[in-house]
Amino acid sequence: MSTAVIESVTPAPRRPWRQPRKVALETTILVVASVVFARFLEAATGLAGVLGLYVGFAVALPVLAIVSVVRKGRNATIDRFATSVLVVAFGVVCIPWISVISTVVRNGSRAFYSGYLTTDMLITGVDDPLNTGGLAHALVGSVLVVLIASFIAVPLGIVAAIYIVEVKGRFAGFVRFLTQAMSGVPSIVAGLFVYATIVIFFGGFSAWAGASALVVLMLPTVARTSEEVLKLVSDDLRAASYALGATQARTTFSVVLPTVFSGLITAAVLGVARVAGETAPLLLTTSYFVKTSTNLNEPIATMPIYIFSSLGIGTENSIARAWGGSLVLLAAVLILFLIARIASNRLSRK
Amino acid sequence: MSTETDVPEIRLISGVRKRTDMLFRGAMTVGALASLVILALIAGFLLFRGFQIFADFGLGFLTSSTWDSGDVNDPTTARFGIAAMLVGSVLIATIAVVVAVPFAMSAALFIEYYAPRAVRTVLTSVLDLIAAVPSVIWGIWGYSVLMPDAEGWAKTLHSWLGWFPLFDVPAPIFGRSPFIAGLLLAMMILPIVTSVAREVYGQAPRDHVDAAYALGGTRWGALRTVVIPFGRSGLVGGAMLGLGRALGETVAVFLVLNLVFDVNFKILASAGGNVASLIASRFGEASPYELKGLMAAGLVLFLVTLLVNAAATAVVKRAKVAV
Amino acid sequence: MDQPTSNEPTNVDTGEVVKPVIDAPAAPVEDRTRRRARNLEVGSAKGLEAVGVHAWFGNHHALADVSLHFPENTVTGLIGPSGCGKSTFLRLLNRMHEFIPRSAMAGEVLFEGRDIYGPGVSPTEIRRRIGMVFQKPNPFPAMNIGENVVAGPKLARLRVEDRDALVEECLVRAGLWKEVKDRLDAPAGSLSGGQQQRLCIARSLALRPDVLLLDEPCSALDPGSTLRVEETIVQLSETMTIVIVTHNMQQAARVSDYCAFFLSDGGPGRLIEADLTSNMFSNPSDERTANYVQGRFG
Amino acid sequence: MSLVVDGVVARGAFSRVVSISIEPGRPVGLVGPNGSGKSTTLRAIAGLDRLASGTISLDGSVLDGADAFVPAELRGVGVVFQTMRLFPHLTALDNVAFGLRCAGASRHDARGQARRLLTSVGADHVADRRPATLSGGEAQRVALARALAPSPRVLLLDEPFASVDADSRPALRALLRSLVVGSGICSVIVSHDRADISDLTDVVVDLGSAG
Repeated sequence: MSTAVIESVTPAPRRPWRQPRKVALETTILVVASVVFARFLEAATGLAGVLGLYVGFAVALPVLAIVSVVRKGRNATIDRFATSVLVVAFGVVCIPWISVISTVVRNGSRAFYSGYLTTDMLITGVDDPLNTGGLAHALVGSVLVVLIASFIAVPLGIVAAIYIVEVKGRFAGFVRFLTQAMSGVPSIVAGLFVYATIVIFFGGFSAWAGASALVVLMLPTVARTSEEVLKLVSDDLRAASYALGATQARTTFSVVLPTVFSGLITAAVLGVARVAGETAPLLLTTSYFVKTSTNLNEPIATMPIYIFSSLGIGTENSIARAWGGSLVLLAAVLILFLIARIASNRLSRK
Repeated sequence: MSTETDVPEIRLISGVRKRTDMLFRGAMTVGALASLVILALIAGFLLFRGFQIFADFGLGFLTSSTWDSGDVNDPTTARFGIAAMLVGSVLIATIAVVVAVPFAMSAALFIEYYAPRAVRTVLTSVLDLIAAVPSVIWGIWGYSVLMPDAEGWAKTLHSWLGWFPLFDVPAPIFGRSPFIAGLLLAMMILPIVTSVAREVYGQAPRDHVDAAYALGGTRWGALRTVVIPFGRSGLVGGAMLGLGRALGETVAVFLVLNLVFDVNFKILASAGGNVASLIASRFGEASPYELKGLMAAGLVLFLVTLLVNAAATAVVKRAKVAV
Repeated sequence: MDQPTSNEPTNVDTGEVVKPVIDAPAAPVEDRTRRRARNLEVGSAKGLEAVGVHAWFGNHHALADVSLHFPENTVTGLIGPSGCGKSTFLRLLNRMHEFIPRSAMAGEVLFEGRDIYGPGVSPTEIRRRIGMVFQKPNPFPAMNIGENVVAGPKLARLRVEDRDALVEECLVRAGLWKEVKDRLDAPAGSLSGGQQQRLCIARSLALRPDVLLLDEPCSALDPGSTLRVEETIVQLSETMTIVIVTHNMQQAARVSDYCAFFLSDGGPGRLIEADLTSNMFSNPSDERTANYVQGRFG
Repeated sequence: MSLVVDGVVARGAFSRVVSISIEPGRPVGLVGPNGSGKSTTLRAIAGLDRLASGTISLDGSVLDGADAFVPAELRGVGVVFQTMRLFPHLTALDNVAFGLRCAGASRHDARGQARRLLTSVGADHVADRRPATLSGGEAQRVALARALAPSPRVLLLDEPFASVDADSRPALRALLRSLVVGSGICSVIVSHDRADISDLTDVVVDLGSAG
């Protein structure tokens, strides 16, 4: 029974449980058949357009999936059916955002021309041809308002995180609950609050009012992300710093914060991305102004309001301008998001 | 040899601190409590300004749905009630959650257990990205792309389910209805609910999934018996986070919904509203007294959203802990 | 694909009928050694055999050229130092190896004469016929004791004629019935480690497997529970082929009829020697087995 | 100027009576199986943990007692622990200068003194490199220099040469001996490497056997 060990040549490793070619063939047949069936279903029921086709596909795929395995037994059938339902459902989840991004790019690019980012709407009527005017005023306004908000919200957010993770003060749990509650404040309520206080008190819309409304929305995101990042620093690093005679303040500012600096950038950028697109609070605080201005005590144009008001006017050219604004804003948010993702990868790699 | 000494009271790492540290700890405490000050100010100020409304209308403010600023120079003729708007907010947010949760659950299961490993990381970051798309962009897309199509769906839905009161329609106009606003909100909260669900499903204990496979269970069998029960409360938490976000949404709803001041449960009818778009549309030419009404409405929305979010985070936290 | 046999739970696809067998005539208690001899001559096509089996994780060659026959209704112990590939080999026998990302294999595993990695073989069917119990007891937390036992047939969507009878039969065979018979709806989590492991065994039994694989079932259990589980294994081997991976020499001696010694000399794990347990422990033919069995290393 | 530890160290359910007295210039070796309280004792001396009961006193003044506690940053105890790596965002030179900056030295003086210290431990060639790029031996030399920079009265070493390859250990041992044996510093060394204990210490306390 004992088998002497003979040095046989090692056979090639294989994965019999995966038949890529067979599975690929089966799925293509299934998908093609479902599309044909869907086309047929669309004609029969009168569901129009791309949606009608997708509804047909969503019905056809599971049905055909069952047919293809029924002879293999009930269990395999239900498994195949469940898989196809999940695939269809995942498709339904993807359709909206694919459509949003493709529509914004398609319609937005129509409003673009050489001067689009550099001229404002001072001398251009909303209805004038699309190769005049632009959104420079909104771009400058948004950058200013968001920058002011960041100068207030980012330090406050990081301080809250330091209080929770480093100082571990008596109110740490309470502060964490507060930032959690603040993340739930509806943006319109933040706008209303600033309107009722700063705008009315100082007698008018201003960039300052807009910035303070955004602080309320930005602070929780920065605080929560910073807290997660500070927790990444191991206690041994802090112990080493104390042993060298460093006070808690020096340990925090010259050891802990620098070690996770790129993580704090992520927190700040995520906070900016969160508020860059907020419309409701700005509606009540910065109002709108057609000229590029850097006067912080006067109403100022911002990207979301530019889009919202251009859309509100409703003429063909103004709606095209609204799409143009959406494209710029979406691009800005995507870029901010990529910066945050790159910064956090660099942190985890250190 | 360790003698049974009576345990002295536990010694903590405290002791006298250098002056700089006392300053440091004090500063950090003040900074951290700033968020408390802001939150208290918001709630306090809305209450302070809106208090007179509660005094004048009492519970009527929540039950009546007429919003009439009355004669401009005679504020006593004004009647304010947000019943219609409150019902509208909750109705639209509920439609959004009811539509979003099943799809979010399926997408989360697909990403976590069916999508190939490399694709999974891409899909996760795309989800986080989509959650950051500003609501005004969802609004403009909803207004120009979704609304025309959704009107068609509402018609077909009405033709099939018209007999059911919820889908009945007083007049054959299907545009700008709570149904359409609810659908748009569903698409907006899908990323948030899906990523919460995906995270909780990802933590299903590996050895229980293996046990299900070892019993001859198919992949769906394993999901049904192990993963879905494990992720149930996490999904509830994610849905409530989505509900909180949908309750507070302003611009997207403002663009696709007809503001009508009476309670309407017929979701396909072109009449509805929510507290947020009430504030956005009226604040411009509101008289000081009406402004107080808007404050009171803002406070009610703030408290409702606060409650929903607090409950949601508690549920999600417990879900992650339960093995 | 399967010829109907008497005591299979109803499989809707293949039409067998579930008939819980409680009043089966207790097999005359044969002296275990005489039963071993009977098996050797019979040598039926039934039972399990690995032929030239290899395993890889990505490009790491974990197991090389293992051929081993598991005679029917016997207990085979797989022993060897940790990292010698014995658990990997076990997971190949019921196609659980493929769930590990980037895993690969070679060779054949014959079950009732057919290669389970061959085309047209349903892996779920194989895993129903070859049950497995894991190192850490893993009853389903969301289910009570009764539900855990019938989880297998429920997963495989088999119609169970008399649920309570099946639950009782499996718990009796797993040696847990007396301890839990009046709290079947208690959550599985309320049981002790040893009880949970026997519940997992009962759960596998509900599918009437022909083979039961156990991956170091007692390494997380206290000595008392370990003995109870070992008794259960020996009783089960009356009607089932059992393969058990174990670190513990005494357990291998107490429980197994055959033993297979695996060793990895830095490279992939290999089968050094396989024989009757009595021979392996008294006069192993390979010097490395002697070292291991006498506990000089590993 | 002697360091006396007389009390009970505890971590969770585990507790152990420890009584050691360390004279300057005569390093004490602390040995015993894992979990016998060696690291807990070192952390208590450094002020990172507290004794469950009893006192730690240096030259008569109580560092950790029933009603007195001097926090780590005021204790002036140098530590070279295996888990306490160098600050990843600072160069080797700035790591060493850190302690001096904490003691109030100006940037310029601190960096000058740090460079001299790095030379004395034979690591000045890595002064401007980040810790991630250093070998085990180099990192250990910099850690030693960093701990000695604020001229501590006590130096604690927990498995100092664990991450150093065998053939460069004798050189590091000689360096350490020159710094602690016969110097004014009280030092405690914990190591599983018999050679460290026999070569550097003449008093050995075995926590394994006692209790």
